[in-house]
Amino acid sequence: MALGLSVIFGVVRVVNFAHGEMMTVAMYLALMLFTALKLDPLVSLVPIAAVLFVFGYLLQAGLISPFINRPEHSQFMLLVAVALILVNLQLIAFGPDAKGIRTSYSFDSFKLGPLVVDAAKVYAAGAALVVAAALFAFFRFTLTGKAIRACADNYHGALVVGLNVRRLYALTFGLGAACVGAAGAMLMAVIDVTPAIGPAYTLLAFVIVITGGLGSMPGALLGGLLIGLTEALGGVLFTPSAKSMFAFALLVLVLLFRPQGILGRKAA
Amino acid sequence: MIARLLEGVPRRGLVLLGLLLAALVVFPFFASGYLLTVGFLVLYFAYVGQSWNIMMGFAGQLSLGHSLYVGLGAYAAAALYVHFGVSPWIGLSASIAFSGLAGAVIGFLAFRFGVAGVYFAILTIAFAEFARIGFDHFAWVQGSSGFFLPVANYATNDLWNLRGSPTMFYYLMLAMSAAAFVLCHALVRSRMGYYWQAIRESPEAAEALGINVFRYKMAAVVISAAMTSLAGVVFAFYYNNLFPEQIFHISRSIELILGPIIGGIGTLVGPLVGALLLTGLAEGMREIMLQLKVDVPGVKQVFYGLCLLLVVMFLPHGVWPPLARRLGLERGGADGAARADEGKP
Amino acid sequence: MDRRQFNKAAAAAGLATTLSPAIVRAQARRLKVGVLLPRSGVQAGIGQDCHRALEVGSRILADLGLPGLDIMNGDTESNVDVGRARAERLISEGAQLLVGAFDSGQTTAIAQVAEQRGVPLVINIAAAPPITEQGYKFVFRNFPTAPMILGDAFANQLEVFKATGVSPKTAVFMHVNDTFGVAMQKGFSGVMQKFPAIPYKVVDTIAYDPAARDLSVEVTKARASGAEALVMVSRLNDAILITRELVKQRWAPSAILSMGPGWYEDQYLKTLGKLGDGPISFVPWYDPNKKLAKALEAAHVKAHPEINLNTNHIYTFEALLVAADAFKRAGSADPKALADAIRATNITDNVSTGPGIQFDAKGQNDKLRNSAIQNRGGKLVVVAPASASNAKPELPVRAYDKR
Amino acid sequence: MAVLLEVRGLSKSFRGLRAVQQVAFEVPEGSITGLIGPNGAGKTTVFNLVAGVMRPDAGEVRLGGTRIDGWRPDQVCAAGVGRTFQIVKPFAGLTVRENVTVGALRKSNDVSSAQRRADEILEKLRLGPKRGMLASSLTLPDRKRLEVARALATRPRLLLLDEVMAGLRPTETDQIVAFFRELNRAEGVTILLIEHVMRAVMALAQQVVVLHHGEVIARGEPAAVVRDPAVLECYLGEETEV
Repeated sequence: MALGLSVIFGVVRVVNFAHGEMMTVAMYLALMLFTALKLDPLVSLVPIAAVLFVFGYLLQAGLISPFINRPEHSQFMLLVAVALILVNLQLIAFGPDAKGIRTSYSFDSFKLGPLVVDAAKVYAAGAALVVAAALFAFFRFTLTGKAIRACADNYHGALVVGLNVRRLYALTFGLGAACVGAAGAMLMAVIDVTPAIGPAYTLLAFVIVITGGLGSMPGALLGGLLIGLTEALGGVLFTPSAKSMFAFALLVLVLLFRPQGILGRKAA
Repeated sequence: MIARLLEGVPRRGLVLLGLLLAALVVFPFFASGYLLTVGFLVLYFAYVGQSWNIMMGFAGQLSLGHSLYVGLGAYAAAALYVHFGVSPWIGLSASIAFSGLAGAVIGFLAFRFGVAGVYFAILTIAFAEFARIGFDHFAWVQGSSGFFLPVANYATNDLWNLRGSPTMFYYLMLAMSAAAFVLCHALVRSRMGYYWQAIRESPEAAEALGINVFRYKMAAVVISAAMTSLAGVVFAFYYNNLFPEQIFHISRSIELILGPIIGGIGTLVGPLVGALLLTGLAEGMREIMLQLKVDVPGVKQVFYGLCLLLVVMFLPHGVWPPLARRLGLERGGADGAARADEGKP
Repeated sequence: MDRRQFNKAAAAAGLATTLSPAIVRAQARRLKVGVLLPRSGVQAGIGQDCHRALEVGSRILADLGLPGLDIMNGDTESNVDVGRARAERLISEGAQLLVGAFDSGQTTAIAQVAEQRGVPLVINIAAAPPITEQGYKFVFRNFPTAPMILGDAFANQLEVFKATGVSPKTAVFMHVNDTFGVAMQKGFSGVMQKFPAIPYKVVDTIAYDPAARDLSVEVTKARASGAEALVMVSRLNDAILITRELVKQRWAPSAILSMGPGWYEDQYLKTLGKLGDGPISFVPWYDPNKKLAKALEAAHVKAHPEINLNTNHIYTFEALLVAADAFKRAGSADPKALADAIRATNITDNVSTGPGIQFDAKGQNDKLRNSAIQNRGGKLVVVAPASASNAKPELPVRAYDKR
Repeated sequence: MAVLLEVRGLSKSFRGLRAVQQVAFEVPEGSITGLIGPNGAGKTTVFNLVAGVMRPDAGEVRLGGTRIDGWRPDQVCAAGVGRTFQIVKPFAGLTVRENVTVGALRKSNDVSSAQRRADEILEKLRLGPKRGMLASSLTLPDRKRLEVARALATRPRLLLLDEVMAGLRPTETDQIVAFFRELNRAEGVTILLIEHVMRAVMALAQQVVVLHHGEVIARGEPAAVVRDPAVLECYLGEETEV
């Protein structure tokens, strides 16, 4: 999830405020595939990622691309509008009630000494690692991946050497959306979905990505881990309801002392 | 003083402004309670939009956490009133102090450590969220169970304690919006206003011209925060209940900046136009849905979202600049985006 | 005296005292009721659930021979500003009475409009005590406040412990940190002192974020306290999350006692299946033995076979019942007369648990009782108070891996 | 002649790359001094060090005897240093007049007198007719002139000009050279300019400092410096505009 945001921001430099909403779309897709075809969310994440890829590609190519060179607040507005539309379309289509699915391993857990580890989460984490690895390989080893990284480094330079930046951006946004799609599907194995949960996840993804370093993929993973740990520790040591405060505190600290994130590269 | 304020404002603009003000003043005499409520909302959003605009429109600092200042202002005045019976007019100094201080802290941290652009925006969100969760655990103001102000009768308008009818609140908000408008007008044409705009356009060049960028950015944040907190005071005494979940929520921050963005960032009239359009649009949508007998929750918001989308796509500078051009008001002062290409060779 | 007789008597009384010819005309008219519910936004789920009661309810009111209600819908979008504007709009469109609005914040905003415009507001659901402490004259609440819910919860717990012979010595109290959760938490220890017979001691109190996505830490902490029983104040999503954690962490407390929503809701039962059995909820509920309750349940099941009749439906329906009954007695839609009639309400043949609907001077129905309901086999049974129950409680909760 | 700007032992590295090393030179009060050198020689870095945009790793900068190294840019400006940017940075959303007014406010009591001052300067730089235009709609030569006007509006004692003549047509160059000469003569403004257009440097500067690889390789009168073998060598293969 955070990975998707990282990819999108790192390259396209558009802050995707509709991120959480896109994720709920993916969650509903997973739900539909599960109820209709009994497809396990960890399996359905492949087609869902593909669908979200197309969605993201079209969103970027059709809507966002004229905004690339506009100021941030303009992009922000656009995505807020997109988010509003998505949430309420979901409300109309699926109703407001929380919907969940039960897989065979929903209630499994592994015992590791004193620790009880949630099976669904382990599988989801595994899937997340696979997705992350695939993404990493894509950016590192394929020609398109390299071209995208070139765009991220230098927009005008990329234009000059004749890269089709618009197409690459759309591709990137699609990829980011695909990550979100995969994340949504995985999450479906762990929690229930309602149309209104999107914004909380957008915010969480922001916190994670910025902590780890915008545009850095290992950073997104590290950020996720760190935020998870901070929240858990904050919850154990103080009152659990205030645990997100610790996540925000961490974010503030990171922003102040290392604005580019823990693993982010220094902005030129 | 007045003459200087009016200087350079085109006649037509003045006439139109006068008409608008007159219309707003007589509005309650013709409006039903419903329209009055809507009118109050318009003015409320125009006011907070104007306040936010100082930071974003003039000084170019994107804040996505302005609900922080609304909330702090609301809680400070309300708590003083409930716990000590302090009149909101005195309490608002505490509101201004707290919000200004919060703004100063955020500004200081951000500008000292060079947090800018998107990062700054996210920092402001982080602080607002921080406050939301913090206030959820702040027992003196009842935490998340909500802070209720005693509701007195509505027969008398007690301006001193801000207890009274919606009409009173409407005029209060009108006065505040008008004051904010005049203040912003004066600010933008002052030395500070020029400096802010210079910083917005290019901080490096501004520095090279001897502008202490840090100090002026701080001023923008503090002034904006303090002004916003006043809206919080009114909010508290108008609704008489405060919930951290609502008042500090990021959706409220977004709500309050939609107006100026739609209306036209960096313009004086933009926040008002934006608030008018958005509130009108929202209410109009409901009306249309009602007429069409569509009772599906969510449809209205979808259309609302679509309208927003169209505006940002086709009017990148907001509604006001092209509208001003149409009305022949381009040179409306030093404010911003719409400027005629007069004197072109 | 049954409902019909009662109403006749009431109408006759009204006629006798006022002797106004307008009444006859008024009887033929219908009352315009503006219903404000959060049907979109974050509370959309509950708002729409309440909404279900409107259609079913109207038919039952007609069967009771009460005057018809023209329902005007207003969506508060889970937002105070919108709630207030909608209330004003409904009134300007001619709403003669308001019903709403589930959320305490929105309800407070609407209550002010109602009070100021002199239009009665019958609150369906909202538990924050201050709402009826403001000296309002047009605001009525047929829903228990947080302290009332607590008091009954302890009383019913005693009944349950006695009936089952299970009496846990320790408990951990987990609550959601939102308006309702905190109100309950604050009242908890104070009210508990009034019930010295409660066998358990609270060994730890854990508050958690309403928007929490993961409650494993909280449940781990609760489990580590070593308590026998789990006392909960939660919402739906977190109730599901916590149950899942209980299963995963293989911890079955001897009793799961919930003093709020979540644990009995359809989604909970549907999502968790047999794992959802066992918890007892202490909530405003209905008396399954009452005649009107049976009628409402039957009508509801017919209209929404997949959804259990619940608090949302019952109290939204009762708000309509109060409105129609008062309208009939007042004989006119004059707001003052309506408000007076509501204040004089005395409906004994109702749905909710307790002696019936009456309002005190503050506009609060202080006679309401709560029930204890238990999840059994995917269904809900009422286990306490004994006078309004249809089953015996069963404790301890069965271990999750033995189901 | 008194020394207005004195640079001594100035050094600055970027991630190990030594951009400026032990640079020393003096700019006499009332003079016009040229700072030349091939691309990447460190000229703009020297400017940024003087103007306070960057903090030197070592060395000192004195203005009229006062150390100003390490000061913030706005403080340096307040001390009397005006500068232009090689890559122009106009306030794009403001009009030409407002751009200059921002600078003029530095030494004006109120906005209207600043505006009057701005108008005067714009007239001199032949931007008067364009003062109502948005800075973003100006052509590049006009933007360069706007940079100069803005810097001048702060009433500097020392004006740092960073390639303001690049891209100008020869007639335009002559005009602006005349303008600077007049400015220097009539108002006594000291000028330090970075310039590639050698014709302008030869015409304007009384002394020239040549930088190469971050080091000063020659100093002196323009005519002498261009004959210096070291200078000729470093310019070999470079695009010279002599």
